[in-house]
This record gives sequence, C-alpha cells and structure tokens, in this order.
Amino acid sequence: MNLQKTTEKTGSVMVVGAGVAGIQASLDMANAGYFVHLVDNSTSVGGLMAQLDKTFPTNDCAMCVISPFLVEVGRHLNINIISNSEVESLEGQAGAFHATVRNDPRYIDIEKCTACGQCRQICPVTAINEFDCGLDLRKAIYIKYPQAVPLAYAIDRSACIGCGLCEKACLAEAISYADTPRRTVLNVGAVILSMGSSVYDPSGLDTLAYGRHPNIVTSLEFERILSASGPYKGHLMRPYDREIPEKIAWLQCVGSRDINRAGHGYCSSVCCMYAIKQTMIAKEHVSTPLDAAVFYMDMRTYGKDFDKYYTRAKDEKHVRFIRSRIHTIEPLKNGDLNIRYVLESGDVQEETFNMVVLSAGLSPPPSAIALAGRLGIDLNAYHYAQTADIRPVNTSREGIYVCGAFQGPKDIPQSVMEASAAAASATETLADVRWTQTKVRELPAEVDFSGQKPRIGVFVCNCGINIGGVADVPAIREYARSLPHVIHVEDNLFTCSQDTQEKIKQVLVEKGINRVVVASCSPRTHEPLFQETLREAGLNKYLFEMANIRDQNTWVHMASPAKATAKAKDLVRMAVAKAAYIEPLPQVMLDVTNSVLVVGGGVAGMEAALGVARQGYQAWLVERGHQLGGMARQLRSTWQGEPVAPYLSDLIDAVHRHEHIQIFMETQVVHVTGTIGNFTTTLVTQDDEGKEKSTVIPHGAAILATGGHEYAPTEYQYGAHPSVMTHLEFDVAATKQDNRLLSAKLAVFIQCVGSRSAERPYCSRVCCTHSLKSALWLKTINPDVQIFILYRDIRAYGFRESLYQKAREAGVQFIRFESENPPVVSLTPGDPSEPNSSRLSLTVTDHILQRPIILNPDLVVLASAILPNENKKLFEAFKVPANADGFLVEAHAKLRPVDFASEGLFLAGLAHYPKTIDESIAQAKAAVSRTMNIVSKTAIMVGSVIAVVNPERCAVCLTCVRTCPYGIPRIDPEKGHAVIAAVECHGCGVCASECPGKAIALKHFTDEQINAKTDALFQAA
Amino acid sequence: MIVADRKSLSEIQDMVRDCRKILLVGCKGCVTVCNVGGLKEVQVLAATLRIAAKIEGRPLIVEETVLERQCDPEYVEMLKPVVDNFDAVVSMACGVGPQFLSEAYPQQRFFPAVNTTFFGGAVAHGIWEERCAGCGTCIIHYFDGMCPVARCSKSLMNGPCGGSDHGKCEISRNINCIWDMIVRKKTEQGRLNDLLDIVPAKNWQTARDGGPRQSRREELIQNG
Amino acid sequence: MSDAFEPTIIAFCCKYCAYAAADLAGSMRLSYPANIKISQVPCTGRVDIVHLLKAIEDGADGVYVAGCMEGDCHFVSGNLKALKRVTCVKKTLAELGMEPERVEMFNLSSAMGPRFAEIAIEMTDRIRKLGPSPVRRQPQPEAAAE
Amino acid sequence: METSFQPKILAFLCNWCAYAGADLAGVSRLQYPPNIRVIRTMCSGRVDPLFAIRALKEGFDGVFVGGCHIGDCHYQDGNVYTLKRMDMLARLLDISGIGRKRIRLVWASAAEAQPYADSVTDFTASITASGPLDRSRQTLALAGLSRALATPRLRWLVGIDRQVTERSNVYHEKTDTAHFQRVMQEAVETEYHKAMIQEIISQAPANVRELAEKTGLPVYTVSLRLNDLERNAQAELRGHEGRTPRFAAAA
Repeated sequence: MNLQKTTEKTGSVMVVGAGVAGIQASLDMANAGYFVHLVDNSTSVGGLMAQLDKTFPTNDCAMCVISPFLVEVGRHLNINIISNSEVESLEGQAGAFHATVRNDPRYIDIEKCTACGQCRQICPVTAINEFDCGLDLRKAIYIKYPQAVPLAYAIDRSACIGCGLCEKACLAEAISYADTPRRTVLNVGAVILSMGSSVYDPSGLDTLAYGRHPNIVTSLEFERILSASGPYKGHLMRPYDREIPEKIAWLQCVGSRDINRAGHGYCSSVCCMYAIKQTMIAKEHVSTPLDAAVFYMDMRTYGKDFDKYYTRAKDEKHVRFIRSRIHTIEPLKNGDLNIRYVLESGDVQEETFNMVVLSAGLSPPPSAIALAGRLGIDLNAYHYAQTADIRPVNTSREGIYVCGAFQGPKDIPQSVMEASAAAASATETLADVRWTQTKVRELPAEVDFSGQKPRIGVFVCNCGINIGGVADVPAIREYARSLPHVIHVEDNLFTCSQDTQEKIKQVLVEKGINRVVVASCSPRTHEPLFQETLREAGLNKYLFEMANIRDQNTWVHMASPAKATAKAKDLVRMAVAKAAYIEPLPQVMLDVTNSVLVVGGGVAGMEAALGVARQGYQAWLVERGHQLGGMARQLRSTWQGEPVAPYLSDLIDAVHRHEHIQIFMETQVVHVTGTIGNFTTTLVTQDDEGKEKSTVIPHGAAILATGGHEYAPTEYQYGAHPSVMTHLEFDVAATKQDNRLLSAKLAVFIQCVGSRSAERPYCSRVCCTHSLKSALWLKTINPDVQIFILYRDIRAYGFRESLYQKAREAGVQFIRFESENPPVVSLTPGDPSEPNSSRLSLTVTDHILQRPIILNPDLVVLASAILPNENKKLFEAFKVPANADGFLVEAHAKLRPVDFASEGLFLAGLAHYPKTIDESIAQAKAAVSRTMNIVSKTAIMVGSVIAVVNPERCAVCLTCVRTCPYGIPRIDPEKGHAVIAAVECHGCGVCASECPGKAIALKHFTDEQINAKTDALFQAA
Repeated sequence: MIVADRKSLSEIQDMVRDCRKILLVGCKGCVTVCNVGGLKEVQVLAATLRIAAKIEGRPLIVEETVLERQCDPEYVEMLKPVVDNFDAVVSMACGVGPQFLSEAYPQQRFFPAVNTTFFGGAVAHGIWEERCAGCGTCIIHYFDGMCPVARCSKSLMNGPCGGSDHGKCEISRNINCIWDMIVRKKTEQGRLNDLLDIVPAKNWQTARDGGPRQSRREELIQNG
Repeated sequence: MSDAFEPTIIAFCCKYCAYAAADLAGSMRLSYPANIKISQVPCTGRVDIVHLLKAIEDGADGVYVAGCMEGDCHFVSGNLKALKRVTCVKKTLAELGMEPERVEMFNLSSAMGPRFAEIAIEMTDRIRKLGPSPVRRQPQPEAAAE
Repeated sequence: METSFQPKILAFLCNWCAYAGADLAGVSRLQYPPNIRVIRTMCSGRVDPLFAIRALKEGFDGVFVGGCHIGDCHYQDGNVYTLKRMDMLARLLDISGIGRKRIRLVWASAAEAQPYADSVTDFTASITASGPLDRSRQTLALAGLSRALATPRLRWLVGIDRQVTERSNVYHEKTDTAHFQRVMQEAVETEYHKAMIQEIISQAPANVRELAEKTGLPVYTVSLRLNDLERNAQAELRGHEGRTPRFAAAA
C-alpha cells in the first residue's frame, strides 16, 4: 500500500462494511476502474445476508445467491479485503482522504490457512456461536460459516486461553500467536459506508419474556433454525426440548414502531415480509401440519410482488394473520407459551403456542454509530446516516457516501441498488483518475500445445491430514501414475500453499505438461487459484481438471478409509479421463462502445443520463414526449419535505447543458441490434412538422427508465365532482393554493384506489406516505380542517413512520376498511340551478365501532395506483420482459435489481415498480454504476465456457432458439446456421443437450468430456 | 417438413433380433428438425439397443452415422465403404430413406426405425401438426390459407359436417374443426359470401389415388 | 453387511446448488455412502439423455441428476428440462425391462448439505435393494465390448 | 451402624513420600483402621483420575491419594499435576452427585507417619459416616465420569493449566486464572453431561425428555448438549415418534 499521504486525487476508494451492500459497491467500483479497500470488522465478508436461510419473495436460498458474489469479491485483483479491522480516523478531503485503519490480530495467516478445520476439532475452549445467534457453540478458534470469505479461521482472543494446541494441529503452519494490531494509512478518493444493521435485542421488553424461555426466539434465530447449515441442520425443532412445533406465533414490530419501550419510532421495513417468508418456509420444513399465526398492526408488503406473496401465504398456505396488540407472553411448564393479545375491537384473547418468533426490527450497529462519530457525518434521530431525498446516498461530509441498511432499514434489493448508486456517486468526481490505481496481472504468453498428445500431470493433495489422514495418498498417487497420458505424479502436504504452487509451475515447464489434474478440495473454492498457477506457467487456464477428494470424499467417508481411498482413485481416474479431452479455451477481446443510451426523460432517466455524463461518457437521452420531467412535474415535495420543483428544474438544466448528453425529444426507439458492449439502436424523431427523421446510435449499454403514470380512477365519484381528486392532482392544487384545499373543512383521503385489487394485485408503495404528507400539509395551512384517512394497512415503511406518528398527533383520524367493504362516496344533488352544487357524502364502516359512519366531506383525495407506462414495442425491441402488471422484470429480484437478464441492459424508476423519488434517483444512479462496468472498459473478454455451433451439423431446426432460457441463439440467414453470440452465452448447456443434430457443444463440458468421465468411472479395475 | 415418430423399442428390437452388428443411419433433413432421426436420436437409439443386448447377454455392435439426406443418391453413396460390414442397417429417416438405401445397396437389409406420419410443422417446440396431405392439387387459396383436405377429418370441401362441435372435430377434442376456423376467418374478414361458391369435386388423380407419382422437370434433367 | 452388494452410482450435480451442497456436506463432516461419485456439470440442463444412457450402458447401478430447487435454477429453467429428460430415460428403462427407479432427479439448494447426504443414503439404499444393474449381471460377450 | 459397615478404601501412595510415611507408620506401630488397601506408584502424578473412578466402580467406597508436599516432589512437580487432576475429579464428583467426599488427597512426607495415620483414620471415619457407595444407583454417573475423564479436552485442559496460568501462554502472558477456571468448569460440566447422554444413546435412541429424566438434567440443558454432540458427529437425529425426535449415537 501507498503509505505516503498526498493531496492529489487518487483512484482508490474505501468501502466500510462488507455485507451485501458493501460487496456490491466494491465489485461495481473495482470493475469500473478503481482499486477498492473493503474494510470489515468481522473475520469474513457477507454480513447479515449470509445468516439468512431463504429470501423473500422468491424463497431463493440466501447462501446460493450470495456465495458467487463472495467468491468474486474474494478473488478480485482490485479488491483488497481488510477483515477484522476498524477505521480509526479519516483525514483529508474528498478526492484525497487518508484513512487510518486498525487491523486487529486474527492470529491466523489467511494465505496459509486452508480452512481444514483440524484446529477447531481439538480446541478445548468453547464460545457462543454468534453466527448461529447463540443457539449453538463454537470454539475459540473458528470460522464464521463454511462458505466464508476469506476462507480462513480466526482466534477469538477473548475466549482463547493460549494453550497452543491449535498450533500443534496446524500442519499448514498458519497460526501466528505473535500477531499484533497493525495500523495502515490508506489513501482513498472516496469512502462508502455500508455497515448495515444489527438486529434489535428484545431482552429489554419485559412482557415478551425473551431470554427467559428458549422457545421464544428472534426472527434471526429462527432463520438459523430453518437453515440447513444451522444448529438443527434445517430440521424445524423448538430449542427447549426439540419437539417439532405444531403452532408457531410470529410477533411483529418487536423493537419497531415503538417509541415507548424500544425507542425506535421507525418501521424496520423488512419484518412483515420476512415473517411471511418464515411462515411459508416453516410449513415446508415439516411433514406434519403447522399452524402459523402472525400478530401484526399493519401488514407492510409494499414491494414488488410482496402483496402476492402475502396473499399466497393467507389463501394458499392458510397462515393466520391477526391484527392485534400483544399484551404478554407467559411461558408454561411444558415449554409452550401463552400469548395474551388485544384485538382491534378491544377484546382480550389468549392462545397457546409451542414456539414464538419475535420479528425483531433493525437498528444501526453501535460500532457503526461510533465510526460515524469519528468520521464526522450527521446521523438522524435514530442514529442512521442522514441523507436528503434528492441525494439519497450522500452523507453530510463531502466524499463520504452511504448505502444499505445504515442509511435506513431496508431489504436486500434496495440495499444493493443503493450500493451501486453509492458506487456511481463516489466515483463521479474520480472519473479522471479511473484505472490509475488498479492492478493488471502480467502473464506470460500462452504456450501453443496444438497437435500435441495429452501430457497429464497429477497432483494429489494430503491437505494436512484432511485427506492423507483418511485415504492412502501415496497409493492414490501411484495409481494415477498408471493412468493413460499421465507423465508426472506427485503428492504434497498442501497443494494450495505458495511454495507448492511455485514448485508446480516449475514442474509444468520442465516436463512439458499440457494438462493438469489436481486431486484435492473443491473446485468451487480452489479452481481459480490453481488456474492462476497454470496461467503463470504459460498454460491456458482451462487445461485443468480437479478431483474433489476432500469435501466429497475423505470428509464424508472418514469412518471407511479403504472406501475413501478406492473412491479417490475413481475420482482421479475420472478427472484424468476428462483431462485427456480438454482443450484450451482462448478468450477473445471485443471492443466496447463507450456510451450509454437512456430511454425515458423523467427523473430516473435524467439522473441516469447525467450520471453517465459525469462519469465522462457520452449519454443519449431519448424521450418520446415533448417535455422532460415525467411524473415529478406534478410532485410538490419529497416525503421528507424537500421541494421537488427547484430540484427538477436544476436537473433539466444540467441535462441540457452537459456536453456529454445529447437529448432526443419526441423520439422513439424502433430497432435494436447488437449485444453487450456494442448495441446499435435506431431512433425515430418526429419534428415540428410531423416529419420523421431516423438516427442510428451506437452504444455499449442501455438504461430503460420509461416511467409510470397515475391510475385514472373510475370509483368514488371521481370525475363527477370537482372536489374528488387524485393525490397527484392534490399536489398540483396545493402548489396553486387551490381554494378547494384551502377552504376544506372535512377532508377524506381514501387509500388503495386501484391498488391491491384483483385487477392490480400490487401495492403502489408511495400512496400511504403521500397521503400522510398531504394531510399534514393541509393541517399546517388550516389547523381546523378535520381529516380522515381511510386505509387498509398504513404502509409508512422506514422513517416514513414518523409521518404517520405526526399525523396522529396532529389529529388526523384513521379508519380502516376491508377490501370487501370499501367506503362508498355518493352525491347529494344540490341546487339544480347552480352547477357543482351537489354535495359529497361518504359511508365507511369503522373498524373499531364495527358500525357505518357517514361523513360529508368537502374534499376527497384518492390515493390512486401507479401504473407502468405502456411500452410494449420498446420492450420488444430490447427483448426485455415485463410482468403481468406491466412492470419490467429484473435479472434477479434480490441481487441484480437494476440489471436485465440480457447483459448490457439496465432499468430504473417507475418502470420497475412504484417508488418514491429518492428511490428512483438511487436506482438511476445504480443503473449508471452498472453500465460503468461495461463502458469504462476499452474491451471486454468473451469466450470460455460457452456454447459453440458446428455449422456442418446444424439443421437450422430452431431447437436451440426455442430452448435457450435467455433467448441467445439465432439463425443467421446469411450463414445458414444457428449462431450463439459468445458474449451473451451464459454457458448452461441446455442447447447442447437439446440439439437434435448434436451440432452444439458446450466448451469444457462437451459430450466427449462428460462421457469420458462416465466411462472412466465404470471401467474400474 | 416430413414429420415422423420413433418406432417402439420392441418393434425395432424384433427387426434386428438376429443381427450381431448393425449400423444406425440418421438423416440431417426433416427428421433432424422434428427431433426424431438426427445424430442425437441415433445416439439414443444406439445406446438403448446396446443396453438391451447387454441385459440379454447377447453380443451386439451398434455403429452410428448420419447422412446429409437419405433421399439423394450422392449422399447415400457415402455409406459404400462401410455398408457391407453390418448384418443390417437401420434407417432413422422418413420412409424415403430405407428405400433409397436399399436401391443403392441391394445386397444389404434395411429397416425403418421411424414411422413417417405426415407433412406438417411445429406449432410449438415439441408439438407438430399436419398441414398438407400431398394431394397434388392445391386449393388452399379458396380457404384463406387453410387446407380442408389435410385438416378436415373427412376432407370436406364445402363446409363442415354435423360433427363440428364448438370448434372441435368429433373425432377428437384435440383436433380443431378446420371448417369452423375457415368460417370464422371468412366472417372476420367479411368475406363469408365466398363460401357460397361451391368448390367442385376434386380430381384425386394427382393424389396417391392416381398411383405412385413422379415429378419431372425437363429443363433440369441431365441428358449426358 | 460386509458381503452386501456395493453399487456404483453416478450423480450429475450442477455447480451452483447440488455440487455446492455436496461440498457443504463435507464441511459439516456428514457421512454418506462412498458409492456415490459426482460428475460436475454447469447446470443440470447440460445433462443429456445420451449421458444418462451412457452411464447405464457402462454398467451404472444407479444414476441421478441433482440440480437447484425448482424455480431457483441459476440458469432459469435447466433443472426443469433435466427433470423431463430423466422422466424420458425412466420410460426407456421400463421399455428395456429395467427398474426406472435406477434413474432419479433431485432438487436441493446449496445450503442443504444434510439433504445431499440424505439423498446419497436414500439412493444407495434404493439401489442396494434393487441389486446390480442387469447390464452388469450378465456375463458380457466379447463382441459387445468395444 | 458404624459397626456393621466396613468401608473399602483404595489408596495410591507415591514411592518417595507417602508410601515411605506409611512404612514409617508401621515401623512406629501407629494404629489406624484396616479398611485401606495401598497401591504404590512412583509418583502421585501417575494417578489418573480414571483410576479413582475405576476403583469406585469396582467396589471401593473411597479413594485416597498420598504424595509429597508441594515443592518436595521427587520428580520436581508431579504432585502439582496431581493437585490439578484431583481438583478436576472433585468437581466432576460434585456435579455427578457422588460428591468429592469420596476422594481425598493428602501430602505426607517420608517422616510424617503420624499425619499419614491421622489422615487415614479421618478419611475412613468420613467414608464410614457417608455409608457405602450405592453403585446400582450411580451406574450412569460412573459411566459418565469415565467417559468424560477420557476426553482429550479435559485431559488437555488439566494438563495445560499450570503452563498457561503460572508460566506463559502462547501469547507470552499469563492466562487469567479466573478465566481459566471458568473454561475448566464449563468443560467439566459439558463433558460430563455429554458423556451421560452418549452413554444412554449408545444403547438405544432416546428423546430429549427421556434423556432429561435419566440424567437428571434440565430439559433445555439436554437439548443444548445434544446440539454439541451433533455438531461433532457424536449424535444424530434418528427418526420421530409423532412430533418428538429421537437421537442416537452417530453411526
């Protein structure tokens, strides 16, 4: 590291906190030309997400989706993971910060540790397993979880008694008790804070009896109970006596929306959804019936596909949702728990459950609050980083950005989005020092082995005693010698150790080995390392095959050494057989067009175009209408009260003035060709005389920000009476100081107009917040106005809850209605001679009184739904999918929220889902960051494990075209055969398996190679 | 395209029961496109036959090859060097294939591995439907692109029979009544009156009924 | 038990889920029969009918394909295609007079190490009960061996 | 009562001090009860706590260990290790309910015939007062103690105690004694609990409540210890009875 302090701008950045947000921000920046220091105070990266079993609303396995990201960040040449470390101070200013980082001793050399776990087995000291939330114990020497990155153990010094036994057991000699705290000064141009959240500890809430009975667990504990790698190996049991529960209760808002006892006035945003997820997963986990009951105040399923998830839980999985307040939990002798609760009606009820899950809210980790103090950034009342809606990822100190749950409680996709947004914002001012600090690995030219027979070298690993202690490694080695094409064999104590790698390199060159087989651990963790060694020795990295004789052999057949040895021989024989058929897969460089096309001139589109331009690249901004600004033109203020109009006019101005932005008004996209890095799009512009002019734009990536619009209600006398208006119309009227608003004596807001209906089974997310904000505004201009908000659930998520609280304090009255029994608005005819003299009358059944109430409002505001804009042709031109509601579908609901499945295409704003303006801005910036991974490069590498077509055999039958899950293959009419763009192919091999003419081969997994392994297995000696 | 179905395994096994060494020949034409006789299906059938022989403990060698087309002598010629090495040859082409093969190699036995079913196309991946009966006199223009000869169970040419039931043919719920479709389309296009013209009785001499057919293009025939 | 029939079973495991689950079973030091040998594929969608038949032809006593949970395929839908192919091979085995249960499709996530072990045990038990593959049961004539 | 019960006491005496002291007691014709049977070891450090448990299992009512005074060990500090081991044994006996009163450690030099005789007299009286060890009711406890005392964890911890608390641990500092004692106590408890559970499930699978009843441990403690055993592949879930899982020794 460069230890000298400078005042010049640097192309390095620092990310603090290596949860999913920190990882995303790091990858985005490292892939866009910056060197990233990723600092975390834990022993490994992954954060809270690594502890989760499944993720909503797709029920994807959390570890499955995060682990490729962990591996990528762990091996990235331009990401320096600094684990076990705290940032002590930050001097300097934006562009040239000097961060002092204290690296606490781990007592284990990360480079040497092979994570074999021998030390853990013999360590005599136990400690609480924090990863399993204390449901389990670990040793004083430990690894957080089996997939951890860095994959290395650490000694918990507070538990360790210093007996030295682990050192005796560690054959890799990775233990170093002499390790001491080290301080490093890092020169960085920007800092991103992504310290995440901790989970609220309900011990303080006396009535819930948490900590007094093991069958009362927090949601995170329950997550570990459900996890297959958790304390009960995924068998759902209650901790006290391991009985399979028959009835489980989930208690919502524990440590959230609770000022009195928890001091947390905000909504934690994620608990409703994770509780629903847990009910569904829990039911899946047991073969016996499970009664799941969720006790809640408002069900806040406000995100994309969340309401459908809620409905599914209710209607299909028969989860009981009980709107109530909890009085007490009383543990019973047999381990059951008696819950007393109060219904909306005021009735007190009791019910006994076998287990209780407390849906604990989120709160900022104390270490994060302390760090924020050291860095001098402003925190809000709840100790989260303070941000403005129009700059959602900027902290109060220039050059320091924030993302993820440290900015406010939020779910994974929102965190990931903000992470990319923070990456884009942090690097905006560093565009001119891009690629200045990044490293490039210097490699020798690849040796051409074409025409040579296979000369295979087999390296068998002892892995300390992990393999050698069970299987007979010398016998395996000698067996390998007898196999065809094998010209060199050896075994090593640790094949992955630095010195062995050097030795292997020498041997490869000396003996002219052209295929390498390593029999050791798993390719999932170690293949990249060995491939690097091959590459350094001048071999193409695909001339490599692994036999997994540890994770899938000696570790699981410890009790049968003879069988383990025999199986290892089988696996080595299979690997050697495939190795004889493997071939080098050269990668091809493709030039990249360094510009981005942005479709849609609303806030998201303009922010995206401006973001691209500020990164130093050309942006083409296309708007089909005649003015920029989209829906924001009607909005009065953000939810925090920042005025929208000045922001919008500044933004429009900036977009117009930026030299790197070219705007195409009244223009439509008609045709798109090409792939990631090189698209060609045809635009057609309508000029003033209605003549059409077409322009062809080359671009490396595209962002679709095609926006949405407000639903035009057909209900509640909308259109029949001037005082019935939508909430956007209310904003416009408010701006104009409309008398309908100023003179109103009784105003009624009706929620969910056109949302959460059979026709539109989604929540429009923004309406609750908007109505609360509008009601409060109405109260400020006219304190005497009486206001009713008629709602189904108040979904004021996150800090927006404070508006709900203020509204209640201000005397706004809330009446809840059921979807089956909505309010009825009718017109009472007035003086027939006078227009508009008819009066409004409204009937709604009060949820507490259970009786109809009649109101005579002089203002009715409808929180009408947000609909995506109609863009069927545009979406078809880009071949991007929309869901049943018309919103664009992202590549992955959790970890790729701004990407399309088709590479090089991104999305932002309302076209993705209804969202507030700060969320739209964040998503637009995120999309910019994602495009930088492409357009900041001069070329991209393509090739490797991809499908290739043999034209001779192709019958142009279209099977590949029809069966590819990504729609990549196409028939080239000129060439007369199918073509699969190397740059787009994901490498799954479905086409190769479907092709009736066997014209398609998936490289590195050809029929020949797969069959060679099978044949080898069964020709056992 | 000619559409075919694989014969049942037992039927194929019965044909080759007395053979110790057979050759499977696929075709890169229609049968590859309809996923029944391309290289992949050749491999599948070959493996299946070998497994069957192994289960029975019977010696059997199965070799696999694919011809560009089995309906052209030049391609068929390519089997010449190997064709006599086998006890029999199994063709996975349409019915044309085994015949061209046996004409070229009269000394060898040729067996069909597929049943040739119809002329048609894929309405979705994995589903093929009949569209043409090869009658030799196309009258589709009367019916806006729909052929009652191939697609009406009775090949009626002047309207549906009494078995048309809510758009389906009485033969099977899976078969659309083509006359229902014709009438709908004509109605939509406001040309229902077209159907008032009687389509005259068809000359079936050009169809199979006139005996085996030959097609000659004098300008193409090589004299030399 | 010592003279019990020890089947050879090949498992085609997708890189993202089943193979990772097998690794996790290792990390957790779970124990399962050594009869299972894994052949890694990028996605179960890569597993061809031809590959499954090849294994049977070679004398596999059991063959299974293990991919991601339905709906969770890393490549969208490869596991669903794999299931269809497995079903097709089951039919072929039935036609051949072999037990279709010798071929199976499983779905599991990468976090399900214990499930991987469970499947390995289940499949080994199943095949043990079925006995050796009839392909291996017959003395193989010279001519059939390639 | 005193007349009817004649306890059996096994003594391990070190060659250089206690044994010589016992000899001197004989030479000096000092009188003490005849219930004691002596095994001579070269050093009290040779006495494995497992010897004591074996003695109790085989029919002795008490175990007496005699060695040199601290500082006088013929082998420098063998007796200090004895002290640590006997302390661990005493803790285990307390936890098991058998009680530390069944063992006694005495330092007696070759010249201390009278103190030796007095100790024997006193210990014999104490055991006599305690009555015979009811082996039929202590089968599980004794089996558990044997298992626990054989674990590498306890054996290593008791052996390393002095090194890390008195001399220097691997970090070149002394481990805080209180910390070490906490670790030791936790290890002793959990290893004993686990040993009893293992003893039961090695015979037949059992559920948590059955285990709690047989071991006398609280239900939740059994659940936690099972967890520990499962993690180390010493126990596993083996089937259910209704909603109740049964646990067995890992195959």
